[in-house]
Amino acid sequence: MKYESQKVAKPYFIFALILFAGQVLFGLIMGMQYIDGDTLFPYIPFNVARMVHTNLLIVWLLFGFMGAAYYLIPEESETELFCPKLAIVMFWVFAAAGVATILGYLLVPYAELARLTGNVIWPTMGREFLEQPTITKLGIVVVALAFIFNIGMTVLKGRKTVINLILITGLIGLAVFFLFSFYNPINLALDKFFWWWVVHLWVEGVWELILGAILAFVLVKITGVDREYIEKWLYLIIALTLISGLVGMGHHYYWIGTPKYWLWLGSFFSALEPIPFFMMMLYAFSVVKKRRINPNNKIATTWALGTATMAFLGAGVWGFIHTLAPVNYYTHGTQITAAHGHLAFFGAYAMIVMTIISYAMPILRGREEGNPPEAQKVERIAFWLMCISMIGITLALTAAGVWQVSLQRLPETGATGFIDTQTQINPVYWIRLLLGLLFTAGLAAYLASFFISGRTESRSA
Amino acid sequence: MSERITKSMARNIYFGGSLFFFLFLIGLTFDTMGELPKRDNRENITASVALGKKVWEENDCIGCHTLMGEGAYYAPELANVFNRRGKGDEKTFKQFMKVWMSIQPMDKPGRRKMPQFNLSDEEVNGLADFLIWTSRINDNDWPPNIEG
Amino acid sequence: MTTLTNDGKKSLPHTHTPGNPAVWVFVLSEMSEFAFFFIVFLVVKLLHPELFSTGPAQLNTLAGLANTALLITSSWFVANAVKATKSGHREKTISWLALTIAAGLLYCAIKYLEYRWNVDHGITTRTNLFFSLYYYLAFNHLLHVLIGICVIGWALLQSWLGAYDAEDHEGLEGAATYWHMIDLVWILLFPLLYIVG
Amino acid sequence: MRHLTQNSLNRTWLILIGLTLLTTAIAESSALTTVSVTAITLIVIVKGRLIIREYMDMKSANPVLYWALIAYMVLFSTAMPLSFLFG
Repeated sequence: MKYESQKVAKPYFIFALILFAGQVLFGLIMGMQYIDGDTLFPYIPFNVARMVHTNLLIVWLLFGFMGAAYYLIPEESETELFCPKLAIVMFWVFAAAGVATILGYLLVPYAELARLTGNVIWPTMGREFLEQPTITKLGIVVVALAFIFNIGMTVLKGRKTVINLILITGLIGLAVFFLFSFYNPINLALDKFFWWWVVHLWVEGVWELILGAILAFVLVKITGVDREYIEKWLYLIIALTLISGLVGMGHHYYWIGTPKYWLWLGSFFSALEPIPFFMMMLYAFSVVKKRRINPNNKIATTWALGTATMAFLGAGVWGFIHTLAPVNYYTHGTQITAAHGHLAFFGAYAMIVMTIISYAMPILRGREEGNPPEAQKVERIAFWLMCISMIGITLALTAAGVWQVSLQRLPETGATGFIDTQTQINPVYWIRLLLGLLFTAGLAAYLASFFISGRTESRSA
Repeated sequence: MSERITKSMARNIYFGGSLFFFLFLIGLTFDTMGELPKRDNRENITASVALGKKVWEENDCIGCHTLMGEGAYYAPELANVFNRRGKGDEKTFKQFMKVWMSIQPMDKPGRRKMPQFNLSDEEVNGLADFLIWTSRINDNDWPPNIEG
Repeated sequence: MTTLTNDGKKSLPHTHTPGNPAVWVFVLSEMSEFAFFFIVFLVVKLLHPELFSTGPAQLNTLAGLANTALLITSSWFVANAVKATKSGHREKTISWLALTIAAGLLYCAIKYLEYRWNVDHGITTRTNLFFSLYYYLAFNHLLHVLIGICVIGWALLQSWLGAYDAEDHEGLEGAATYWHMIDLVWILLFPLLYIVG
Repeated sequence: MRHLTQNSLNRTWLILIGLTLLTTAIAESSALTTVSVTAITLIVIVKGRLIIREYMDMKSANPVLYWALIAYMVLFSTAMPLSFLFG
């Protein structure tokens, strides 16, 4: 660790992983509820489980991004963090707000939570992924502002590199587009239109900047390849991300009341969206091939290459499968969407956070040379278990989706109803649940790897 | 591949490209805002529809159902439930909604369960109005059939 | 931490895989996607054998045949382009790649005529499950040809700019690999859709 | 002609076109039987193998990739006669 203040990243990473475990637990509950609707009813209805599952995902990724920023910004800027104390205070504020919100979801009925938090005054609740009470949303804004202030001041007083500029652009974009979550018109078509300005412009826009910057940082560190080369690629990748992704938002504007021209614009631009992901994979492999150093932390390289590959599969390939309007007409809102969502979020965002953790956490724990080989071995097993089972889950959900489309969407007359269709698909949901258990095993192995201390704590070159 | 592209060229592609397409998106947004009134039948939004949307949101219906294909995929699509269950007739649909909301959760072992939300008559009526209004948005003929 | 003295690759003397890992992830994921729909096709066939025994005869075999011939020929063009680059003939490479694109465009034109022919014969996406799958698979393949044309176009541009030489032409090989994948998939699709069902 | 067939790429092209025409001839000449479907399947495998070896130049490639491609062609083409027999 080059700068003392990088240490503030540690609690962020640890808490992110705890929330990740919670997310997976609720994923399993939902996997059960898909098969047996009585599971935990009425204690945890499906909508509550889903809200917890998706909100934990968003929050743990935000913790991960913040941890990543606190770790890499001082090192890139070659200066201590502007105010480490503020980072620690904000950690506790955010953690407390997050935990309180999740407990609110679980302990009181949602309508009661809305009443308690004064949703009438400024209604923003009850929209997918933005279920947080309005006061929690305000809390998120406060935390984000303090965070960006802290990071921004650090960059301003230190060295400006492409990596830290792109990271901070992504983080500012994240905060700015979140403001659309406070706009909730009664007109549903308008509501949905601007809801995507948060959701799409996050996951297919500014988050990709954050992803690109973190990946570039890790690649610089683990390969020793010339910074010029890596930064040029980073510019090209995020350029294409935004060129394709901004108007690519049109693929969400097919069926929500928006004009017909979005069918063409959305199809065309979103068909280009896999290109930056392909370039990212191309560049990750080529940078690793050119590597000039061979660090003992080998597993970090595996994570970096794995992120690029799985992001391409999940966001690129699985996105493309159903992005064109004529296809999407039949697949919109089926299990195919769920399949894409799982692989894309895991491959791009969950994995980039685990990549930076895999690189930075050993250093934060005083293991400058990376974790001992015994720990890396377990982490490698965890990597493959999680990746393979997530691909399996995606394939199972894709099969479920195709099955659903053929029964429920394609027939013009005599189509099978929703619930009957779901009942027929049940065998596939069993497979999905089993793969979910395998994923949980992978996660358990991953968490366990942090507690393995090898006999040789430090090894020299 | 990119030997001839210098870093400053790459930076210009990034700034120029993203600025251009962001402005393009803003332009499209303005155009869509102009077109939407012709398609979303906003003139029919009554106080009851607004109440319905509030009920919809404060009970997190989107956590199980989809509405115009967006939401969770656990329970049926509701943008066309007015046509599916009400056969396009408001009175039939409101009658259906009243009964349907009151009999939840249904006592069918293993079936996916909808909680009892204890809504007032006015709230159920508003919810029905909200769903009727939603079904009349011009959404390019989605979904492909009545089953949604 | 150790500094590598060589490039860290343990390559056997006589192995050479065209392209690079990223290209292969791409190609294999595309092939998996097609594989998935082949499986769907066969499962639906087992459930509805009658549709699948009568379906293929109703399609325009001539169009399928012409497109098979075109794709095989285009693969031949691409292979020649790679060969030309390996022996240092940049102009020849460019001509072969241009021919590939021309063949790809001709394929698209025939597809267009075929779809019109289908409409005239009352075959649409929702006629029955066989035709739904035929349209999905054939349309998906058409999309890949369009992507392939862009990929080859890019390789042509790179070639024209002088990015490849006899030793270093990984990008061209990657593009060629992608194009051949399109051909391979069609070789399976042709009998599956137009002949056997 | 002699010049044409000396080049392995050209020779492969001629064989592939010939096999394609043969497939169509088998299909058009009579109703499909198990024998003709099996013949078509074998032709598909031969065509796939030729493209993989000659055009993709996979002869000296990573054997895992090479065999994965071959297996792909064999697997999905043999599904045809199997589903024809049992379908």
